[in-house]
Amino acid sequence: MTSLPQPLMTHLLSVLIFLPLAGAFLLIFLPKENKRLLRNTAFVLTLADFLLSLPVAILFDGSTAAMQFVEKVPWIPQYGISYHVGVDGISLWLLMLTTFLMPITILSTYTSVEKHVKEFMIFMLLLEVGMVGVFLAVDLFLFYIFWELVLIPMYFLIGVWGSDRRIYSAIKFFLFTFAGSVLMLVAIIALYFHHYAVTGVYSTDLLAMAELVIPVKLQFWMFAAFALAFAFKVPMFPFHTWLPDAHVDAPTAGSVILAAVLLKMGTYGFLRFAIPLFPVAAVDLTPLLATLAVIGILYGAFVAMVQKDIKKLVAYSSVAHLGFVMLGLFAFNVQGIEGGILQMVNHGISTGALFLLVGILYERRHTRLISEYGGLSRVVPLYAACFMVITLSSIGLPGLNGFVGEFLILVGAFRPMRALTVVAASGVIFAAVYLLWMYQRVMFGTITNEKNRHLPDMNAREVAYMLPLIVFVFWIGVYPQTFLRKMDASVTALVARIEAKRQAALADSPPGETLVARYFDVGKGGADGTAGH
Amino acid sequence: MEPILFIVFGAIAVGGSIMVVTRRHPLASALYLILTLFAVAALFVLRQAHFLAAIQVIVYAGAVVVLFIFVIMLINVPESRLPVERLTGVRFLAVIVAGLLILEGALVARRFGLAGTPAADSGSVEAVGRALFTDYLLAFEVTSVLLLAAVIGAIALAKKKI
Amino acid sequence: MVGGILQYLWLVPALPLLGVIVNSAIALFAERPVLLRENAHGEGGHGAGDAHGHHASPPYRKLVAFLGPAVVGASFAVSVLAVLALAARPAHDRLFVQVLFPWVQAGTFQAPAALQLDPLSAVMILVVTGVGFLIHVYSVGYMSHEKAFARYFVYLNLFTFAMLLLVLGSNFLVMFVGWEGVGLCSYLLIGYWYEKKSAADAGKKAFVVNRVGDFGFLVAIFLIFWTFGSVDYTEVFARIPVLSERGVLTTGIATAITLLLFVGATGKSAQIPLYVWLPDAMEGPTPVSALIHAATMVTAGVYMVARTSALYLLAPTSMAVVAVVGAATAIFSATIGITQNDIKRVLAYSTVSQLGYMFLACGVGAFAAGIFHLMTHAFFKALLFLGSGSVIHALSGEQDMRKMGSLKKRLPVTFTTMFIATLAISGIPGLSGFFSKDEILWKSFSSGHGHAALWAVGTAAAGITAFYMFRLVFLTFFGDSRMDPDVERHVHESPYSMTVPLMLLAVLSVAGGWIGIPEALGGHNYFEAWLAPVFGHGTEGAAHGGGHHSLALEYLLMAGSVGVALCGIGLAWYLYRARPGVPKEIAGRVPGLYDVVLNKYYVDEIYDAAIVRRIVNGSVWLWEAFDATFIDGIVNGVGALVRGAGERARRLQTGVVGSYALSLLLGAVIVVGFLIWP
Amino acid sequence: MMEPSAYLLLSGILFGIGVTGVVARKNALIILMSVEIMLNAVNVAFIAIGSYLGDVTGGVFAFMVMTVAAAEAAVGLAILIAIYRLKETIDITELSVLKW
Repeated sequence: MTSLPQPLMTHLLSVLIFLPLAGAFLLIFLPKENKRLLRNTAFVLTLADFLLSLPVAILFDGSTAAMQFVEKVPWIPQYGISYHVGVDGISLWLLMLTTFLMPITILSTYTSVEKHVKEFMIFMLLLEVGMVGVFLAVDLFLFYIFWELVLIPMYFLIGVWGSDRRIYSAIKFFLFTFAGSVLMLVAIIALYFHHYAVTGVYSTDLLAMAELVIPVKLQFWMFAAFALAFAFKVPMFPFHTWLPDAHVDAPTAGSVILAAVLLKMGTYGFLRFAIPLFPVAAVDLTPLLATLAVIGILYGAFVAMVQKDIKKLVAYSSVAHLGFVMLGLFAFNVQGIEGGILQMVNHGISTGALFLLVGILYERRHTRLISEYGGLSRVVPLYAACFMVITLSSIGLPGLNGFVGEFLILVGAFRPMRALTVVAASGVIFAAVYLLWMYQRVMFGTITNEKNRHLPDMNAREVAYMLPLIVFVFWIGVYPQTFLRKMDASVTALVARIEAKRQAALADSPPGETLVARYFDVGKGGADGTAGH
Repeated sequence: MEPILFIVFGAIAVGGSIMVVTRRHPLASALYLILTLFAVAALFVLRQAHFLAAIQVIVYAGAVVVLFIFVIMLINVPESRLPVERLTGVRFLAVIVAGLLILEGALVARRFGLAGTPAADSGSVEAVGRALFTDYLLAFEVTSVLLLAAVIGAIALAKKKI
Repeated sequence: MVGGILQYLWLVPALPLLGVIVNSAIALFAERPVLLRENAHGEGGHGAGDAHGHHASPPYRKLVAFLGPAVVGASFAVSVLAVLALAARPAHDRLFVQVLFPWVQAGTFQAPAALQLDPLSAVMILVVTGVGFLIHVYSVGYMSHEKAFARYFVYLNLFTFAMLLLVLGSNFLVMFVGWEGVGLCSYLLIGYWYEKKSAADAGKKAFVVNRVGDFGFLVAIFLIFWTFGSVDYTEVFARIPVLSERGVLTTGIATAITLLLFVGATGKSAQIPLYVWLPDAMEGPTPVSALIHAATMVTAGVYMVARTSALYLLAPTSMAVVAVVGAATAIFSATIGITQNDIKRVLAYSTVSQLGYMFLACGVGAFAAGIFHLMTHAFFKALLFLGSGSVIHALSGEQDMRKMGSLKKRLPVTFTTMFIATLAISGIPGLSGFFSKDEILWKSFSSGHGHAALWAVGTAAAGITAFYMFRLVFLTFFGDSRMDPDVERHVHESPYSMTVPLMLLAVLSVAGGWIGIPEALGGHNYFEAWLAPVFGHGTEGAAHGGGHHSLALEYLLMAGSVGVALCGIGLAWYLYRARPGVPKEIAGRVPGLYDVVLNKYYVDEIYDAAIVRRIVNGSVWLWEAFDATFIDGIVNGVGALVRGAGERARRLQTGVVGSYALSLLLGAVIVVGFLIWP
Repeated sequence: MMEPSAYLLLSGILFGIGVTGVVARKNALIILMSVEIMLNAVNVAFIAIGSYLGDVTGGVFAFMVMTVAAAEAAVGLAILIAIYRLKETIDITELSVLKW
């Protein structure tokens, strides 16, 4: 593997990001009518991107916490903005998840997307550029650009190829995420000027920011802005209503990518930017955010239980799963964070697979209502088996991938937040309830609806794109070492850095200082505004 | 001597302009406008701005008001179709506000008592000419361009069919 | 050579796994096309029950029929050799740990996939593989005309694999994997005939209630990890003395851990309050009930309590809780057993009651007695279930005892084997049931944690057990035939593949008890000695309890329990043999009580109303009221607000030129006013 | 000698009258004339201040104002003629196509 041609090796990450862009450009020139050619080209491109990302995973050195495959080129020097990309333990597996899922999703659209195939494929490729970029960007400015870039193709994917209320959902999706990210932009700019104020050098580079000492009061507001932006995206409890609408009205491929990767940008954002840059505020706000996460877990589970539409059910289950991930991240110990990262990948695989399966049903019966189905297990046994494996992985059955992630999160979160974790652990029960109840109403029982009697079972293509997912479900479940070992160094370094920076920042403030006093100058007489810098 | 002349011409100017504003027929207003302009020119003379007084009379009163009258004749709106103007609510409000503005003008005037010495030749031809062609040359040229634009604009607008 | 076999310990769980893989391959590639063809020409319509059409069994079924049981048999053989190898070692170092690969590792948390063989797990793997093998053989006959034959054996092998993982795991996490694995298999097997809505519901109910228990177990694992810093048994138990001195491990934490573990145990072993799923689990095929809901899975809870006996001994309160819950469940489910008419439901409640006994034993510190009863119970309860299976098989699906009778002559082998098992369960001296149950009753009286009341409840429950077991036998085998004519014509003794396991189990039910005859009756309790190293530490209260109680008292109590059993049998004989009319009379005289007991004290209905309905309605409210109206209301509200503001702002642009001039003027006046104001 | 503030007062009054004309009248012609009055008021102020400060810029500015006034009047009247030809009226209240 190391014998890759030298130029490719040094610019591997940039190739990963911009190959789909080149592909999209290439697609423009292909004839519109020849759908097969368009689909195959898109598939080949995304497959190539995946194959190119394999060396990144294989050659990734798990022992150091530093960024690897780094490329840093000054982009807008006068403002200190540089094109700085790199991958480390935290972003490695999310990158692999993205490149892994893209070919599968494209393969799943061979029969489901018939109109405007060219535009569809172009938007999918643009989506991949954005996603890969977000996970690899180390420069805040670059990160923000990719963060916003992802919105546009997704908006069109939902808006054009969606079903019934697609315009409303597309706009709602766009506005929700955009509103959050605008706040984040303000925080980035504030950070940018604060960096200048402290070091006299303009820079938006994350590594430079990491060493920055930010006064506690300022940290609070910046963290709040970042957290809000990512909370919209995760989505955390109060800001989640866009997710079910977006999922229900998105085409299968769209909702697979939306669930599997786009949601992880939120949690990844927390882990990469919000927590390391503002550790004091992050730790102080943990009770609030952890409670919201746990509410999200239970709320997602309860509401999923009463859904009539499978996709909405899976959407609410994503809210629950990501509630777990957030809980893991805010445990601030190695188990919790590694569990969180692993759960991000697991959720990507199991929920992505769930949506693909629902897509298969939708292609055959053009309805997502549970009441329309029943007794499918007899008609489509192979499909039922796949559905069972994925449902169990989503429930978190030990031996499959969901369990490892969830267990590590709960173990990690147990020490700092004992009561919250117990409540979160009860979410495990409800996960089983709503998923099995749905599985039973769809698969078991006798065939009530005549249209279900002669549904064709999964064809070769469908098996082709479901199999890799099932292989990973078992691989992560039985031998998660391959994944956990690559994260160790980065996560331990992150935890240590958070603790160190937090101690340093709190060195001056009197012990036992209440949060309010620390952040809102209550009783300190200090007249300066909280956001003054 | 000067205060008396100032009051006389001031009164003429104010009276003239009130008449301009209140007359129903535009031609009457135009004539009163000429009267006001002459009064103002007199005031200029009082302040030794002879060049400007001359310009006022020739350009302003001579050309602009004549243009007005010319247009009034052109449009020749018959007596009956002149808009009937009654002092409705909005207009009354407008007059009040204008009065308020006058009051403010007075306040400003009273407050900024300038103690400057009256220099004799500030408005003479020679002084204005020198200033115009040295410090304000650019402004002078720009106004010429402005006038050119105005000419073209007026022709383009008023022409029947191009 | 004998010692070397231990290295192949991993074969014990691996063999069933191999079976799962091969059988599922067969199921997917051989059985699916057959099923699909049948669906295609609509032949698949008839019920999935014990359809009688004997298809010409295609070749793949013979392979599966051989492979399924063979794999478990081989695993049994390896287990026997491994146990012998273990026995060859001196008593104190009978512990063999085999680490396979590092499974979950994050920071300080280490949980390798590792197996551990010690006397306790030795007993368990022998029971699981032994009884499991017999039930696999039995299933070949019982399920012969089922269409989804391969799928059944995939699940059964998967269950055996998960159960072996549970008992062989060397840390709590591997045990948890097995724990949930068996939960999954019971869900799959109960819902095997998924076309029956009741079966699918029962499966789901079983999985969810188990999951509630697993929640408790999970939290216990967290607590264990953060107190002991590891989840490995040996490490955890080794650190108990050190940590308790340093005050890290207070009785409070020990109680919390043990109670949470017990929550897990009640979920899995169907104790109050989480027993509701077991009676419904009878929807599954009978061999499944025998294997899972009698012999192996339900005993996982007892095994777990026994495994963590060291922790329980630190927390007397939780020991008391275990004992009380055990006794209460024993008596409570025994009373329900009296009125049930479905043969399998009676056995289900009997299982719940017997499990109550095992927990009673553990609760009073007699862990060895508990495991002993677990073993003997596995034998005779599996036999009872398989016997009832062959009865149902003979009556082509009829399960209601009121439509049976006079089967003594027609099903001789089934009758004799079931009769032996009934004698054993009723605690008739000489048979295995007597020794194990009596040991428990004695220890519940004499041991340090024991109490006379517990003994009394236990003995009463024993009496009731004897009563309903003999009621079952009399109703099924004796008296005149109450069968429907066409069913009666088909009654036939089950094929050898079913009766041979019955006979073997009968032998085990009788002989099983002989290895644990207490000193009081002149025997040497090999079983207790075998388990001593595992429970060696501090079972001062239970092991040699007889010391400060006179031998005479032990005989007295023994006589008492046998007497009570005989009364039960006599009462059953009187009511159901001598005067069959009397039971209806009694039921008639006290209808209220009868109905309540018949309907299982309406526990299911109460759970449903109190918990399930409330959660569902709450979630509907959460979704419609909160999500759709509240949050979306805000979101759409913001949109509406912006549009409204735009609407009003539009009016400012009046279009009348005059108003523009006026607003201009107003602006000027305000600005000038502002300037001259200060 | 007259106080400059007197001139400023006069200028203010003239300006006020001009504004009233613009705002209160419906006849477009009268409005244009009122605008002229306002411009004259400004000129008075310029000249007065200019002469008192002995600064010729007052004069220059007045001169500029006049040219602008001339241009403005010309264009204004041209527009008025165009409107008149189109709408047969010079009453600004009827020129309200934009009215909502």
